[in-house]
Amino acid sequence: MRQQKKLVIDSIEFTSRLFIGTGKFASAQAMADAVLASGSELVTVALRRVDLKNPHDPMLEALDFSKYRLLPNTSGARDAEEAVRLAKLARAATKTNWVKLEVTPDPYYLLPDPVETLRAAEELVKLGFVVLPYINADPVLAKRLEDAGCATVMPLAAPIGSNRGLKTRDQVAIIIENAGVPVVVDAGLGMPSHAAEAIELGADAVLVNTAIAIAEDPVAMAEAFKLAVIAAEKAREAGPGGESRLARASSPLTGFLRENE
Amino acid sequence: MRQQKKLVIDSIEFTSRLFIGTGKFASAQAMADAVLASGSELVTVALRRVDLKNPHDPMLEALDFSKYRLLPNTSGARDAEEAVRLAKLARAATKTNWVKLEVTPDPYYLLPDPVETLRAAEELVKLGFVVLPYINADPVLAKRLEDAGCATVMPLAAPIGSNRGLKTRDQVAIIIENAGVPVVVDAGLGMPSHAAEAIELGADAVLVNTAIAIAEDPVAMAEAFKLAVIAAEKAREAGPGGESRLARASSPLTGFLRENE
Amino acid sequence: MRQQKKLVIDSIEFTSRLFIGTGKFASAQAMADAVLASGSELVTVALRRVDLKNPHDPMLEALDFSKYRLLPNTSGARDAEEAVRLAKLARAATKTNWVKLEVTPDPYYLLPDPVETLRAAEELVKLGFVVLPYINADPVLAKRLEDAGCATVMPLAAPIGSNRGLKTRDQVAIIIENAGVPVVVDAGLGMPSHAAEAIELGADAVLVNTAIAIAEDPVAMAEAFKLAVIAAEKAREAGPGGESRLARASSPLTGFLRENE
Amino acid sequence: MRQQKKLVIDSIEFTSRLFIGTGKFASAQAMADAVLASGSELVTVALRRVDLKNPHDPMLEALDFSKYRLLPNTSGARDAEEAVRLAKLARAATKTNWVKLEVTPDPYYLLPDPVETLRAAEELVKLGFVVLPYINADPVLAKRLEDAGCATVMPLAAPIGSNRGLKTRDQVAIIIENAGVPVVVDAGLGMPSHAAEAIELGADAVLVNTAIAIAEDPVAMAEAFKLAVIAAEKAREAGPGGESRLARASSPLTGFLRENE
Amino acid sequence: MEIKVNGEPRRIEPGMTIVQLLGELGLEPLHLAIEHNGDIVDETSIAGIDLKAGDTLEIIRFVGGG
Amino acid sequence: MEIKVNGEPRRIEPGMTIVQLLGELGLEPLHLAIEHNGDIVDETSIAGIDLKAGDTLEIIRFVGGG
Amino acid sequence: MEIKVNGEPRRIEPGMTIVQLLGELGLEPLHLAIEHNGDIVDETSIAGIDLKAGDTLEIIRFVGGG
Amino acid sequence: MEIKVNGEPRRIEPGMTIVQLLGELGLEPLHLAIEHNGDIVDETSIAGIDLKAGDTLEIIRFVGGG
Repeated sequence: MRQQKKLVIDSIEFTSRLFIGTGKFASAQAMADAVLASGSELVTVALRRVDLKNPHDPMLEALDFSKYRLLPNTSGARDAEEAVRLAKLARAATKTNWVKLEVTPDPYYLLPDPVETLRAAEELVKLGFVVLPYINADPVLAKRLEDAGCATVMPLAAPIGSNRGLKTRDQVAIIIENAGVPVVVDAGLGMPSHAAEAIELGADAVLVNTAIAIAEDPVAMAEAFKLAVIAAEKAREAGPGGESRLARASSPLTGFLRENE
Repeated sequence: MRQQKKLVIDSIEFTSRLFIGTGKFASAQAMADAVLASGSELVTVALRRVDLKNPHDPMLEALDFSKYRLLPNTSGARDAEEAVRLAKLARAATKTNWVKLEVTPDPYYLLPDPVETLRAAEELVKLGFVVLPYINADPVLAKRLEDAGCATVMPLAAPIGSNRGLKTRDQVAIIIENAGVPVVVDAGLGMPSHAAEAIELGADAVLVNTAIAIAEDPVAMAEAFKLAVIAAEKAREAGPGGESRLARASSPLTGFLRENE
Repeated sequence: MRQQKKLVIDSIEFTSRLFIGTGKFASAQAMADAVLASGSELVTVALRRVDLKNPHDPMLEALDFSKYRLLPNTSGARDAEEAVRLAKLARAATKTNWVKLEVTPDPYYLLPDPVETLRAAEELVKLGFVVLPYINADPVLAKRLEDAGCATVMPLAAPIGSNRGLKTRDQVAIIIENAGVPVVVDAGLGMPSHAAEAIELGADAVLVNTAIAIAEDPVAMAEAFKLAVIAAEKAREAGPGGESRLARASSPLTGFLRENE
Repeated sequence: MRQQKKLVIDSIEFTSRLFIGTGKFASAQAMADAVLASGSELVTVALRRVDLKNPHDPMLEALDFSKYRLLPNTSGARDAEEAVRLAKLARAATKTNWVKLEVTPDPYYLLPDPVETLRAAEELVKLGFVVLPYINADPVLAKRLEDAGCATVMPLAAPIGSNRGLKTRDQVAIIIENAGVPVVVDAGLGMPSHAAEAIELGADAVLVNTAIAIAEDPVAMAEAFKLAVIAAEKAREAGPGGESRLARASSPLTGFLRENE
Repeated sequence: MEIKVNGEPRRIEPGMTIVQLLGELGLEPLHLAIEHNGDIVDETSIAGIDLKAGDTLEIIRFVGGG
Repeated sequence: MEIKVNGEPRRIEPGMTIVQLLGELGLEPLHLAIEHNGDIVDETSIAGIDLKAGDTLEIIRFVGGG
Repeated sequence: MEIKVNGEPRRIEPGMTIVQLLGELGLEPLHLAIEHNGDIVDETSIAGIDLKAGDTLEIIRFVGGG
Repeated sequence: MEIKVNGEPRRIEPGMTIVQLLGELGLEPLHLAIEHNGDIVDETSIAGIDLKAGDTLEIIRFVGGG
């Protein structure tokens, strides 16, 4: 496991290894409270047309942008051109050149397109964006995106919002082993133990949205993920003892029992 | 999942759902520091003959017994008679009538004997002990021990000290579903994500020793388990949203992209 | 893995490592056809009161008893006494002293009681029965039943009829490693790959009922399990090469590609 | 699961759903015997320079090409251009326009490059090849290759030669659900139960090489895989009954036991 | 007189034997297990047993099971 | 004259600027992305742009997303 | 006279008590479990017990364990 | 004159054809792939090709592979 004490993306250092998505919350306030409870320093956002009949924007009022770095995504893009267009709009709306690159042509599983994602990444890097691509757990694609200048790779654990956990464990382990940029496990992490497993495996961070947003108590769930990620980071830095097939006694053998027989 | 807000064993309430074993630490001080860091209120101990040539006992000095409830085990017992004898010695040495009942005839995997464990449990309950039996993940045995008056059941996740994780998940889930006493998952939990998985599944507590004791930094590992257990407890109380097979979009569909085409 | 070329129970040699349960078929004929297709030499049966208003017995006519050894079970027994009574009735009705010992007090998961099962086994062995006990995947209990004179042990893969597969893999592997009698994996094997996994792991045989009985085409499913069990037996005897973490090229490196560069 | 009775690739119908790789056998004869035993109708081959000092070719003599369709691979190619060059050489040497497209820049895990694979596939389809691409378990890439005119998709179960089994189960299930061309699970299937699992899941075929080639008895292992694949195909066509969480009794409840109490 | 057969009361002729009852019921002793007042009746002894008022009989057969 | 704003036709005063339109719509340019006939309009240049008949405007903001 | 302590033979003064022996061994009864000829000796009764030749003593303490 | 065959320099008779070279090497064209200066040589055209100094030949066959 790479011993990386600090998480640094594009020379920005993050204390928290938990990134939060802001979609699907019951209210802007619930979202803001959960984000605060998560201790996250990076939140993802999406783009949408202003509703001219109701231009009021509760999100802007709810979230204290001085506390968080925004990571706008290109959700909805089905090819590289759409992704680049969305990235430009995102930059104009959020005033950041960071972008979570999502190219997901399939509407049922919302899985990413590796070819369009690489094409868009190359273009966006040229345009000066800091690109964080959402990808399938594909070690070779991850390496190519790194070589193309992406700031991280974000392999999926399971389909977006499925809460199924780290179903791609073997492939993610290879990505981590080869990566020269931070690996952020994204999508499908449904419980704190899932997030902890990813970090224990060596992931640099995790991104969670649905599991927190649809919980009955999003604030409590956000705290839960926060603690689990810290726990896993501590554990991997504590030098785990590793597995064994046989038992290893945790108590001394109590010899006197049978000696007098 | 049973919504049990508080963990109560024999009318003693515990704030922490993490129990710690004190074996295999490099030193008594390392053990004491790790126990403190774990936030645990219950520590297990074993019995051994006093070494007459060197009667000094570092453990007594290291650990502040006002902070922790002792849970002596019957480690080394190979049948019910040996277990009962050890339990009596344990009570005399520790001044507590609580006992972690272990009957493990097999020296390689240290797995418990269900029949001897039940026999010993019935005898010890008669003798006024508060019995916490270590068992295989056997739902019917768990129920019988509960009926015999045991204060908890402690099914194993994997062989003692193996750090393999919750390999008995399906059976433990049934034990939890049926149990009328607290279920403490014991043995084999090697990383914080393993402990979190057990608590998320509905276990009332977990007992960890080897994973902490053999870590390069036991104190950090103890903190890691502490946080993971708290995280999992928060998560299950937060009302998780459950898994889905298909994706659930976490961003709004960005319709405007294609509308003007 | 123990290299056991032949499966021998109570000095009876079996060619097929697949045992079939005869319950839950749509008709006696469907059952008989499936049993024939399975190639099994051992079929389990249960006991029931004769219906005095309709004493006709289709099963007797459908199945050619010269082809199969009967293994009556004690299904329905909730303690040792009931199991022994059923075993005696079974012996009288089937004219065999073999019995599949089932003691399952829990009506929801039909899981076996380890203590009652051992008590009944000891009694039945005294009474001259050849005892094949259905048990939880408990290595120590398996050893005690072997020591009590049981002819096999039959650990469960998952709850009866659940079709969930070998959920107890780690524990079954230990049972196989320690066993001096044949290990028959029983209950919960839902697909041929599950049965193959158990045999590959080293199990001496598998017992399947529900997966075949409730399939749309029981005969085809019976053939499927037959082939899968033979496949797994062949594979483990073929000396598998074992797993590796890294890839092992299956084609020669085509060096000429870049030599002329 | 798609009910596909017959496996047809490029209008060629295959009776066997098992494809065999011919690499890494101890001898050409051992290879030929194993291929014969496997019942396979399609064997993969690689390319190599003729050794001018020893032009003798044992493989040609060992294998009866009238029995098998050859599927030459582009093993060793690190980008699309190399793959296309190898495909042309393969066509000239084997007189078939079928090609197993492999583009694997990473020498440790031999994992495929999705972008170069698609580029090469598009070019090879233009050149009149029947393209069977080896890919990571990436549902969107699989769909794009299908749209590009590939005859199949061949997602990996685990790294080539690792014998680790179907580690990509969730992703492969999605590929199968979406695919309009046959899905051949390739790489990493180490035991018959692994191959059976893939076919039961709905895969149209599996390709196996290392597990057979490095077994102590390759012929027996080939037979084992042959039977397991047939078993799994029969099972999925037999209409499996599906899993349940609770038990489903396979014996009638023996009511008389307690009626007279 | 009245006995109990498989949990149901049944009137039979005084002095009837188990074998006769089975015949009346159209049952072949082979492949059956018979419990008379809680004791298994084996094939050899069955002939000699008469039924008395209040006797309890269980007539069991095997059926499909797992 | 008529233009298209977020996909909807809209009549505006001839010579109206984007900034004026935003004002009429009650929108603060900050935190908005504006696409004028397919080109992003940045804050510096927005002031100088007049609207012409048939122009297409997209007014985008960011919202919650994952 | 000779007794056995923790499996080792040991010569002691005739009439020595368990408490005296513990003192000689430098042991504090608190936190110890003492088994005298197979029976647990509790704190209250310990004072009254004399040692006889051939007695067996087990002096046990708790240590780290899981 | 000298050409390169499978990466190795080789002296051959001026005017030798590929077919003649294969004969000299004891190779049957069938089941071989031949690349002449980077271009595949198919069976029909092979007869007409003469070798020139500095030519590069790749003679490939298929072997066991996965």
